[in-house]
Amino acid sequence: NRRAAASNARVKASPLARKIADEKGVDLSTLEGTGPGGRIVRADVEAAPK
Amino acid sequence: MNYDLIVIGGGPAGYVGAIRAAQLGKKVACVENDRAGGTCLNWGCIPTKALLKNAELYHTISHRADEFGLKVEGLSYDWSKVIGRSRGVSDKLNKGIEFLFKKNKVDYLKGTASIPAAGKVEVTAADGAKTTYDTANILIATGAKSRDMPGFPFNGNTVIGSREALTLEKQPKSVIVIGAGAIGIEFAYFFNAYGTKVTVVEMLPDILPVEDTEVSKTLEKSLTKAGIRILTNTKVTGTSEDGNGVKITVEGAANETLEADIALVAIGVKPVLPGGIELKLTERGWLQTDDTYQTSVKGIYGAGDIIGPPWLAHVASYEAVQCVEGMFTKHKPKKVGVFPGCTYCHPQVASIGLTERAAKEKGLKFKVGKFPYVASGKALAAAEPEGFVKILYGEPHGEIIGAHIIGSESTEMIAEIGLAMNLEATWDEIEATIHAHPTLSEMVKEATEVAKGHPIHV
Amino acid sequence: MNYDLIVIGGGPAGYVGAIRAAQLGKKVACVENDRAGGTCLNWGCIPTKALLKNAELYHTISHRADEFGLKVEGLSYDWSKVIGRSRGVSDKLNKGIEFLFKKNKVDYLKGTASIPAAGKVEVTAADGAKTTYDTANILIATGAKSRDMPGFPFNGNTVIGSREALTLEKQPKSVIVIGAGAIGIEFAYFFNAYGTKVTVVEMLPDILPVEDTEVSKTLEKSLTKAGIRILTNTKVTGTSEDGNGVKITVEGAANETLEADIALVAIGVKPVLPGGIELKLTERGWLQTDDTYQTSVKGIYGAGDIIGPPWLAHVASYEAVQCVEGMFTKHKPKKVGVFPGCTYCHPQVASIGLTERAAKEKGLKFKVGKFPYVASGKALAAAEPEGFVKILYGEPHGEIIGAHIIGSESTEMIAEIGLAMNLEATWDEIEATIHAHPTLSEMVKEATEVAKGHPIHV
Ligand SMILES: Cc1cc2nc3c(=O)[nH]c(=O)nc-3n(C[C@H](O)[C@H](O)[C@H](O)COP(=O)(O)OP(=O)(O)OC[C@H]3O[C@@H](n4cnc5c(N)ncnc54)[C@H](O)[C@@H]3O)c2cc1C
Ligand SMILES: Cc1cc2nc3c(=O)[nH]c(=O)nc-3n(C[C@H](O)[C@H](O)[C@H](O)COP(=O)(O)OP(=O)(O)OC[C@H]3O[C@@H](n4cnc5c(N)ncnc54)[C@H](O)[C@@H]3O)c2cc1C
Repeated sequence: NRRAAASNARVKASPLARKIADEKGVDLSTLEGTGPGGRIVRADVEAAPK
Repeated sequence: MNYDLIVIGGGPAGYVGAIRAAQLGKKVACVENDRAGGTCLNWGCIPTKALLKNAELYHTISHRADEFGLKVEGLSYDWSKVIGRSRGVSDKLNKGIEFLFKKNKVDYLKGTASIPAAGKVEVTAADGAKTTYDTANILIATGAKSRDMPGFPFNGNTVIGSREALTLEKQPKSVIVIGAGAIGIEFAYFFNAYGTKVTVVEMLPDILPVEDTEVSKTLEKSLTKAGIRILTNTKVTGTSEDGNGVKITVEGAANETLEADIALVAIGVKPVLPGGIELKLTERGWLQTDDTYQTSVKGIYGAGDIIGPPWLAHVASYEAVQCVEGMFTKHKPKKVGVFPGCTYCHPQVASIGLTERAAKEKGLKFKVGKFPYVASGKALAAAEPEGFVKILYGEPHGEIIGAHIIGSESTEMIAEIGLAMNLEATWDEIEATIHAHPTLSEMVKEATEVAKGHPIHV
Repeated sequence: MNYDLIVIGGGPAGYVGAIRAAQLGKKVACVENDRAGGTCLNWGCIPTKALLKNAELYHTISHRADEFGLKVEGLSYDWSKVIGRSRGVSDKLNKGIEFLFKKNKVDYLKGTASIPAAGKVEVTAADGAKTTYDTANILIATGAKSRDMPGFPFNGNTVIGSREALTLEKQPKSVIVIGAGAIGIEFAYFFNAYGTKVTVVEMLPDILPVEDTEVSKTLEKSLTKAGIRILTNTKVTGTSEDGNGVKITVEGAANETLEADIALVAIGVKPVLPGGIELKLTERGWLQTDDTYQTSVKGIYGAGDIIGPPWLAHVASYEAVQCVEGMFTKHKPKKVGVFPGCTYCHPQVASIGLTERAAKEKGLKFKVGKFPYVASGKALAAAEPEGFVKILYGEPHGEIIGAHIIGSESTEMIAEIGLAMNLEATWDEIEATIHAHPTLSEMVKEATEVAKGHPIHV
């Protein structure tokens, strides 16, 4: 998961989305954000394929 | 004339939607049969806030001068100037909207619109002249108006709605406010501050029933102390009026017949639909719209009060912008998610998200952070020790699930929480943000530290 | 007695640091030789805001009553009550801090501390008794005090600093304020509101020199209109006092000798260091600290005003918490990044981040969004049409690089921007956030839309 964490540092995501992504081991850079300005929000992480 | 969009109604849904569409390069008209700015600007949000500002100032001078080291002799007020300032503010903003229409090249059509068919809007001018316009899209933003009580119709005189309450030529000696929502409470505060005898009757257990119970209770205590008689859990079982005043029989907390010069009925709103084509309505009569704000007929959209609750100006404007951007750009319209709600009596009430009650009902796990104004340096310096900030933080991540503030300037403080919720900030970020000292907003941080278990100032 | 931490100074750095350390389970004492709460609570932030609230109210009644439909026949004030309320607020909060010390089990040691050596603090009580304590860590939070002018020493009477200005027994007929920073301007507003003849002398081209130039100019116009004589670009070249008043010779915008009852010198602050061990200082005499707030001696730390600019209470508290958490936990202390600054005259001034001037000097590419209070419904309703919101958005991403607000309640509105900057929000998120209507905070969104090129309301 360190790789996911490393690439997560550079994507635009909400603090909550980050916390949940870290827990679930989701790589944020693989997601498309639906928040304002393309920001990744909680719903995007929760909808992410495991 | 061929338009890309005709908007029916010039309120915060209508004028905002029309201007945004024009900014997107579209040919737009906005039809209004009363005053540009709609209810909000002419008969709602704005003129009430002007009256409330006057009332708060008058209350401070009449009741608290000594506290500030002031001695005031011969204090009086001119009712017509109080009303006059409020009307002046609305007039100025109303002119402003007409200017904005011109600036953005929105055709402002004065008259009453109906929709003979999709793609057509018929406008009847004041003199009865009818003109029909062709248009690719129609946005219905016709809003709502005060709901009357069955068997107790508005008469513009002794039985009135909020609109009439804004322009009373003479101050009533006594008022019975039926319904303790934001509008009822704001008027109760206003009249009481000027010495009108005010009784508020509310069917539900709490005033401002949509708010967090603790907020409602705190406000009730404060308004009661200020002299307002508040009857919650109380039903109106009889009404009558005789040209000079009203009699209202109530059952519940009190069982009696109340008498007053005026009954202000503030029990809710009902839809104002344009005539013409039939559109699908919700059970309660509001315009039914889909995810793109489209009604049951293609090319006809709805936004604002007319599409149902919550009936708030900022929600109306948001919906209109989303709808119009969806119409003319690739933007996928968003429905209203989290939104603030405010009541501008004193102490002010502002909230966003879930109440504690609702969060419990949903079975959410959360921590509550509550911080009292009396522990805030700014609140004491400003002589505003009344109220509290209460924030609900979800566990385990610490996202905000609701916030409830009662007290001075809470309506401004809620903005930070609104942004926080939109950004899905957690308690860590709120705590890490340096808040200016001394401000009331520091209490947002303090309440957060209470929730996290390490408050500094309580 | 063996402590984990002794904090020297009980101001917003000291008491907050002490309490946070105690919450981390440490054995902590806080030494204070004046009053718990420090400058901020007793002689700074808080009592000034109480005076300013009184002043604003008095100004509203004395100058604007008619606008609100009010008639006041005899208005007078009791100076001792004005001062008295301010002192009362400080007293109450001061007691509050002593209570918080008890609650959090911080030993409150009254006396003057010095540091004979690392690990030792000697406290000299009022009666001269000396006690020495052993401690693993020391946090110096001794703050700052008003700087006097060379050759023009404070005499507690005709030549005074802010501390004396807070408790003047008699209202001066005339005051010359030297220095137009936040403190000078706040007192100028206060005295002028009560009819004291006020002249402000500032060496630099603008009052509130750290603020955005446009803000300074707007405030200067407003204060001048309110009756304050403001001399910018003006140097003091001669000073004298004769027991009854002062004479100040100035050169620049005006070349003359000003006379007044009192000179209020508000040209800055100087460090207050505890005696004992020698610690490395900065060029200007402030305590030098590293990234963990440690001084040149291991185990001795510094936070708050004593470690240099910006001299602000919220910055002081932040530093102390960071320092203490770094001392006792794995937390890596953060230095102060972005922080708000406020001035509580009327209209209020609040800002955060870079001024337009500074952003240009840095060669940044940015868009400016400016929105005037006069176009805000809430501002008009509240009879507060003066001021503007100005936000600088970096290009191409739209992050906030600075925000500058002048006008009613700007000090509360800045909280939202502070959070936005902390969360690195961009203009998209600010615009997408539903702001309550009618509020002043809506102007944050409106200014954002101006920056993006599609404002609705201007
Ligand atoms: C006393 C009061 C206080 C309020 N305070 C607040 C507050 O503080 N904050 C808040 O958020 N909300 C407040 N509201 C609610 C707010 O006013 C509404 O939510 C808002 O005005 C809804 O906007 P809208 O554009 O949907 O409708 P409206 O503002 O009602 O505008 C609809 C417009 O359409 C016009 N119209 C209707 N039918 C036709 C037709 N057929 N042809 C042409 N024109 C037509 C009407 O004349 C009207 O001007 C308050 C309401 C009231 C009554
Ligand atoms: C008139 C005025 C208005 C201000 N308004 C604002 C404002 O609105 N907002 C804002 O953010 N800032 C404001 N400030 C600045 C603010 O007061 C300071 O930034 C803040 O107090 C710094 O906190 P501190 O804990 O570092 O120092 P201080 O608050 O100065 O506390 C230091 C304490 O240490 C004590 N002490 C010193 N030496 C010793 C010793 N050897 N032994 C024991 N005790 C000792 C002192 O008595 C003092 O109580 C204002 C300042 C003034 C003067």
